[in-house]
Amino acid sequence: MKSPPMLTNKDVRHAVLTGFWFMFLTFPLLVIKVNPTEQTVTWRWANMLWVGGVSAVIALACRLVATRRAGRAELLRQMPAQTTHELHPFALPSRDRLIPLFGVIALFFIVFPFVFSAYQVNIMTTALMYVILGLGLNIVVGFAGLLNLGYVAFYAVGAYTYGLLHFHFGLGFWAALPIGGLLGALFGVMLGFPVLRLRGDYLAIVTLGFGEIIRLILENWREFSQGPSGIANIARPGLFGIDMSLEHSLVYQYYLTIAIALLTIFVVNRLRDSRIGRAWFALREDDIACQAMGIDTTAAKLTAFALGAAWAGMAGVLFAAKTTFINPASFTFMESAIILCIVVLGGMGSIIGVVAAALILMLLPEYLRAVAEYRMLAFGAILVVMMIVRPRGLTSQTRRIYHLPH
Amino acid sequence: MHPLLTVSGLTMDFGGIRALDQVDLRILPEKIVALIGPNGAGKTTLFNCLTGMYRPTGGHMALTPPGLPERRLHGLPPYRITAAGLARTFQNIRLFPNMTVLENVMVGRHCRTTAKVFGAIFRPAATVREEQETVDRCLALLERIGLVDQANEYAQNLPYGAQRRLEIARALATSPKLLLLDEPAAGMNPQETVELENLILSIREDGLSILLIEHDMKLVMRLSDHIFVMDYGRMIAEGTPDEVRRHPAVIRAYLGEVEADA
Amino acid sequence: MSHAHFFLIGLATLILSVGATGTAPASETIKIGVAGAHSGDLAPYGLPSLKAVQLVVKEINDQGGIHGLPVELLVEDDGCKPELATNSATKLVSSGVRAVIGHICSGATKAALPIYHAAKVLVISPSATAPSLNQDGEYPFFFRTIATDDIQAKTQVDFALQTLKAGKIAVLHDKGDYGKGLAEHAQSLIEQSGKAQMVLFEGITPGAVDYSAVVQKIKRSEAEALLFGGYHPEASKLVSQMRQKRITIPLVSDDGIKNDTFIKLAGKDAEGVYATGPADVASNPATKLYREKYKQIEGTDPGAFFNNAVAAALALTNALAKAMSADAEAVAHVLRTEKVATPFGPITFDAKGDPVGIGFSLYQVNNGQFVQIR
Amino acid sequence: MEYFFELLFSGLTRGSIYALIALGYTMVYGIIGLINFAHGEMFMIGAFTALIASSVLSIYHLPLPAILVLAGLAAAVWAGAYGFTVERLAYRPLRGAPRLAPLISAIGMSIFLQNYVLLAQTADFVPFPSLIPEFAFLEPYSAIINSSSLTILAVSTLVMTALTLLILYTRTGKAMRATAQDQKMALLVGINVDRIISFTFVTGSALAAIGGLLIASHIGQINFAIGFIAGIKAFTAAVLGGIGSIPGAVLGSFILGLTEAFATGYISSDYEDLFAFALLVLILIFRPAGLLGKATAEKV
Repeated sequence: MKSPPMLTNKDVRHAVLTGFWFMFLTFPLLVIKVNPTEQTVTWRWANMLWVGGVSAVIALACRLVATRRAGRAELLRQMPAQTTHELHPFALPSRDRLIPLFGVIALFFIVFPFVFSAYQVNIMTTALMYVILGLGLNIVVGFAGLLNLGYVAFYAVGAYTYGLLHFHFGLGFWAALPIGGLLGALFGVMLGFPVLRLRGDYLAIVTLGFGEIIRLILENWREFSQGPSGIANIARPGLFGIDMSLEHSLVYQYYLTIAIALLTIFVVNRLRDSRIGRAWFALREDDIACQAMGIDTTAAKLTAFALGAAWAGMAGVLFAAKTTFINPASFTFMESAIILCIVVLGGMGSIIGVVAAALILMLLPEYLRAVAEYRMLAFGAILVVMMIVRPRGLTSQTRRIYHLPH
Repeated sequence: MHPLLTVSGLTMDFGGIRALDQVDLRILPEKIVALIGPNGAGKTTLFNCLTGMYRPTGGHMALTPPGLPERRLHGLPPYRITAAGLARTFQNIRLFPNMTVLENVMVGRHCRTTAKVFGAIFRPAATVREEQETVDRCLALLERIGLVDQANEYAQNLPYGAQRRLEIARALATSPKLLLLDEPAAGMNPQETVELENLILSIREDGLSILLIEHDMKLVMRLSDHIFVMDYGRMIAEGTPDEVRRHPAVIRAYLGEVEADA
Repeated sequence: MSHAHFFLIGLATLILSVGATGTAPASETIKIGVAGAHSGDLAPYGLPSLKAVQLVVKEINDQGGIHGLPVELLVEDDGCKPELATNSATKLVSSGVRAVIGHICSGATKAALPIYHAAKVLVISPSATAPSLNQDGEYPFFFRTIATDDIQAKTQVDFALQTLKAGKIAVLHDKGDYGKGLAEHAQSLIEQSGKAQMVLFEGITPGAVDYSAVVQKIKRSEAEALLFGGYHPEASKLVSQMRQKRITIPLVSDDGIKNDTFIKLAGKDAEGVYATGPADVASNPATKLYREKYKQIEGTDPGAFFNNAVAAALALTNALAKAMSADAEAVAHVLRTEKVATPFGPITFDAKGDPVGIGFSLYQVNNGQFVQIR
Repeated sequence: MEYFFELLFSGLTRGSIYALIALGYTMVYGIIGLINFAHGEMFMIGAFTALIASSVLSIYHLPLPAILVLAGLAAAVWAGAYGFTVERLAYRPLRGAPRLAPLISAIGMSIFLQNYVLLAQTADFVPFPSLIPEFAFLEPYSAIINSSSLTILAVSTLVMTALTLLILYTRTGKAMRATAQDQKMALLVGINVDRIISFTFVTGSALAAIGGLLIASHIGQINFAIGFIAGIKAFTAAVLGGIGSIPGAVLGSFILGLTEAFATGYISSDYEDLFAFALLVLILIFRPAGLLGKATAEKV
């Protein structure tokens, strides 16, 4: 065993330089504050010292971690090869070892509404809706490898389906849920057709454009969608016509969302391990080889778009029922970006990773309320750091293990 | 005997460059046929046309499996050509690196199975049976290429030679009538080459024809029933290994114009 | 124990600890929620309100609170998004607030109201102007310290027709909740009047880098006056580009631009611009007091809806004190029956919850200041 | 007819604004194939730096041209520094990572920088002084074009030409092209790839900052969110023209700007963005690699 790695003079010098660099970098924006009309300037030198100090310390800490890690890697190299497994700290263990843990988590989610306030339940319901959205987008991006930056469009389609059907025809939640899913799928195919030939980033920007187009239509076509003033008084989901207090209704919605999230997990899991799931993965991995293996890539892409969009449509119906009011402001590009972050952060194609990422990303801003005004700043920084630390996402993706006859 | 594959007048232009010029090709059932020629002769382009990756500028292609009617191939998309019975491997291995070895082969069964979204979600008895059959067949194929123990490994973690074999297994999973191999022995050591040779011979035993592009001349001469030679996008010679070896055009193409001028 | 267990347990801990942050210990304070956009691109309209409420509450607490109980503010950011607003509302309700000042946007307010209503929490919005919020009397505990769109639009249209005598009017809006609502009311009023022709009705895109195309369109429409529904950033860009193109027709806009930021942004182009706003408040002692305080702390003039939020905070705290109870019905009764001194002068509320005493007047920018002209 | 020309110039102004930002997008994409979502923030940071610099300088009563030049310099230097730092912190550690990881990192960076400026400066809109002097010779045409539009138009043309020349004829340009084609090969032939990528980020950010100064001066106000909105449009323009292509970015920007102007002028500004995105979708359907992008047949 070697002695623990020490910081050298060089590291310290590097840290000091980093500190100075950030002092320079943040000088105009953090130190000077001007009032252009009154021509006054405020100098906030204290900020500069803070920035310099903090960035130097962070730089030093990063160096320390790096040296440590280098040391550990060296140590591992000297050990027998089989321990390399340890290099993937989040690699999932086999299923039977996870069962007790899943039991604990299940219990947690079941008793949650009885332990925590209505607000906590509400937040958790929102987070679970993002689990559904994340898993839906995971079909498109994670499984089939089709980068979609306009996923929120299908979410909007679902929400407005319920909103409008309720408004005009008084249709209930349960009738709207499948219709929302179907319409979502239909729009998925509508988007899918023109973009079949596009690859990678071109696909990304066209889907982004599609998302914006849907939002703009909702915003401007007043006769159809009531424009920015939105649709109000949408009914919450019913339960055999029982009259519920708001509190009970929220709890009911919570369990309902859990049920739909579980259904989503079940379906997405089955899809992944099916003939179609394999075709999507093949498409993602290598579309040329995929074609050569006799897979109709057009059909595979359209199915992915349709199924992914169907979940978004259903999540949209849930959303409309939950907020009871919808307007186009809820369906901006940022929303698509957040859902995409969930998929990538979770590890493309990994179901458990996406579930975990959705919960973390949605609960994180709530958690960060302690630092109130800094929370979006922290959110951005955390996204960057997470990607640097785990560029492949929280979990390495897991493919189905088949039992071999031996 | 009616040929399995008939190609006539196949032409492929890229912009102003003619990569294939009136190529004719006939492959009989249960034969190993080699396609040789200097680099840039158009061999891989021909493969890409045959499998539908490129859309040929002109010409005809047809597949006639024994006892079945003729099937026109030109103008079909790649997946339909594969479904018709043509499977291929790639010169620069194109496996699905983040899928397991077994799944790679299972993808090959796609065009011979039918489960749809409904089947995937609800798993009716028919789908379960189909899946089981797929797994069994694919494991058998892996057994054959000696990779059954690595079935649950990720394809990207396999050594090079095993990746080449896996590509062949994946192509075989599509139940082809004709297998196209693009430089299957490239980068293999002598031991691996011998194994490959046995594999190819055993595939012919199963009643398939094989068309291979290969630069290892010894291997080609040993294996092939028939050889086609290409140069500058044209078919310059064909015949048995012996005939081709002595063909003046082949000698000229391989040794260059220098000797011809001298 | 494997790393995976660590990971999943860490996740569970995270969730649990999030749960824990919400349950604050009970203490002897009067809790009032403040909800609105405090981040994102609508923050400029939410933050001044928050500051206003904080100023008022600080003063009350300095004087010993309400009947000896200090007022505690619970601040919730809804980003003007309906879905976040419902979360904020549930959070405020479950932390036991007596009343809420907010939300800022009509859409967010609309989404949050059912939740407050179910919990019988009284709501006073300083800036939600959509008439539809309280039209059917569904929410007896909803109040606002701002006049509704229809009243404001009427003031604008009357002015354009009677004072400006415009025969052709162009109406623009910023496609937002507030601006478009206002513009639509103006549209129907112009059509009803039959005195003028509406030559243009369009939405401009907020944040766009250039408005010269729509400015050319205004010019071509030969409008004699332009009504704009929206906020100061778009209004200032619009008026600057109009003046650059030598279009001199009067611009009549709304409360969303009647603030100092508009004048700063538009500079000399702001001169002569009309805007509707609550009847003159500049001389009112309450206005002066709080604006001065704000300026001392922030160094700048307060932004949009500041006075409205001060009024909301004053009205609410006054009612809480006089009702001798935090019961929503008792507080609502006081709000409806007793006048309270605010930056707008003494106000009270009608049965629907709209303010009585906050009417709209017309202002014009004159030498870098909004001056009441009517 | 006059109306047509008015709209034409309006479209050209918008187009040249988009072009100044789109050039940076296309440069970065051309080199490392990354949609740099934080690029719009460089534009915003540049504008804020210019505002701060010009305000400080105007206290010392410097003449307007001197302020313009110095503020422009400060904006370019600091935005360049931000570009450099962002690449080092958020993108360089992710080279070789799965394709989407840098994209998420970029989105995170964009959120971070916006909120950083919001907290460090203000959430509200701030007036931006008109630093571009009024040209007397434009007075007769003031209904059609003004000096800031003309300046933006001229600068974007100039920058495009300079960049094209840089890439075609200089050593750095050659190294950039080599890096774009194949990073490993470029490294093998002795190109300092890290330095080339840093150079690209610094140049792109500095350009965006100059754009920020000019555009802010044109519209007269800024806040922390302007980069994001303009960035999305500029990115759309870059893709429209064929991302990675310098003339493509400019062409795409002008097409987008003109489409928006004419859609507003002849139809309705309600739908200007709708037309812009619909045009994008249409063009990409018929030319999947954009107008000037090379449709590379994938090698099998």
